Amino acid sequence: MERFTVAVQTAPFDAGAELARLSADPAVGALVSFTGQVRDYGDSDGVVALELEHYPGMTEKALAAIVDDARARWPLSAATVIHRVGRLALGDAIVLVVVAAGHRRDAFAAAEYLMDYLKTRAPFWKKEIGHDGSARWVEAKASDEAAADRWAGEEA
Amino acid sequence: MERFTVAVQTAPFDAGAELARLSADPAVGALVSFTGQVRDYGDSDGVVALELEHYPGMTEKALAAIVDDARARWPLSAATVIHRVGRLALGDAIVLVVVAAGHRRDAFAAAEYLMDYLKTRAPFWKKEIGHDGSARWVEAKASDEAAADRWAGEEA
Amino acid sequence: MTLKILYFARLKESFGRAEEDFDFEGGTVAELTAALAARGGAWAEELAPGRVFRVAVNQELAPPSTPLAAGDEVAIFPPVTGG
Amino acid sequence: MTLKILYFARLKESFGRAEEDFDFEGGTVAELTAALAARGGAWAEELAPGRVFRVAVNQELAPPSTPLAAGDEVAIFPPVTGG
Repeated sequence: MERFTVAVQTAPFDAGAELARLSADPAVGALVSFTGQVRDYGDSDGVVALELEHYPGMTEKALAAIVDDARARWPLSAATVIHRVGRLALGDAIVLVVVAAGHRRDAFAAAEYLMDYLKTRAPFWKKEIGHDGSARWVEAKASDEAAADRWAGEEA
Repeated sequence: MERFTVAVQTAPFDAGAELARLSADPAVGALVSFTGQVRDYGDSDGVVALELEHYPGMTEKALAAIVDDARARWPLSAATVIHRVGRLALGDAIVLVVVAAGHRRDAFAAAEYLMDYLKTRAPFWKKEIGHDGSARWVEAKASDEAAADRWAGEEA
Repeated sequence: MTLKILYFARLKESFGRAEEDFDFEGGTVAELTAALAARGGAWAEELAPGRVFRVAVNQELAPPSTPLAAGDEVAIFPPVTGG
Repeated sequence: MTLKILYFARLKESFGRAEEDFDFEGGTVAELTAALAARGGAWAEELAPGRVFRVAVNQELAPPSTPLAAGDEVAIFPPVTGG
């Protein structure tokens, strides 16, 4: 099994299958997953879908680099990051992060770290599609920068 | 759908099915799951299984109280806690926590909080079964008490 | 007054019983565990001052100062190790 | 020297192009974005000092001081919003 993987895809993913895959290692005591999905309200009203744009080539490299950073900070058994692109409807899953580790504190910390850095370093952009066909680029949130920055001065 | 549930059971659980169940709410933007499973080494060598004892009646109340505490601290859409009891072999899943929320920081914090309090407040006890049939009660870890205590002085 | 006392995990094995009815003159959790420790042997050892154990009264964790009433269900057990 | 420049998301729409080859006298990322801003219009507006945008050189995020070499792939885009 490939223990550390990243993927950018239009297809849906199966969180349960990824959890099962990463759990199949006798050293794993803890698995943490994060799933992000399209909420029924974005930064504006009447949003019916998102369009996810990305930078092919750089995206995969950026995700792999973020996973490498996490591995350098915590003892991890396995991790996977899957990010979807293209058009996603309300309720559709956008991103999946699964981390497997010996201990729960490491798994939680690494999963949250992966999401914080993904949100500030990986070249994805969301556009909200309104019910009237209007389109609006989502603005980056200062809270996401702050979330990533809090790891900078901290020892794992 | 019952949005906040706890269960104590001998049967295995399906983490993917629980994630799918809790994701079916248009207000949910973030789902975090934690799965704990029996590692191939415990606090001593040659462990082939765990026996999980619990306090029927109190266990369910304690889990429900921990979930209520989490709901009071973070805006959550749904949460489930499933803890298995009885004999569990290496690699078997022991516990599942899934939290659904609007935002990822709330989902991560609540899931970690649920695990920290479950580990110190819910009446479960693990016994390690050795390959020679020997049995040894697992000792509580000071690090688990410390993990729970860190929430005490903190505003959510 | 009579209390129902339950024991779990290592304490259940040390005391050789899962539960018992116990006649208690009344008082707090701390006074109950002192009365049990006065039985000597495993009771004195497991419930000695400084030993770490937990007590639940009517299925809720209870500090040593908790007053007890007739008919209470009192459980005594080691620190929990689930999860 | 010639650079390949890519634009994404709002900047791609503002500039009306996804990519271009750009003749650049050489220098840093900051000097490149200043040269592009000098085109005026949307370029001046989006790349003005104080506007927040990100630059990647050869598919890695690069600060303004990063020196550029012939053939580099330079991408300019808004702060990312995935996840």
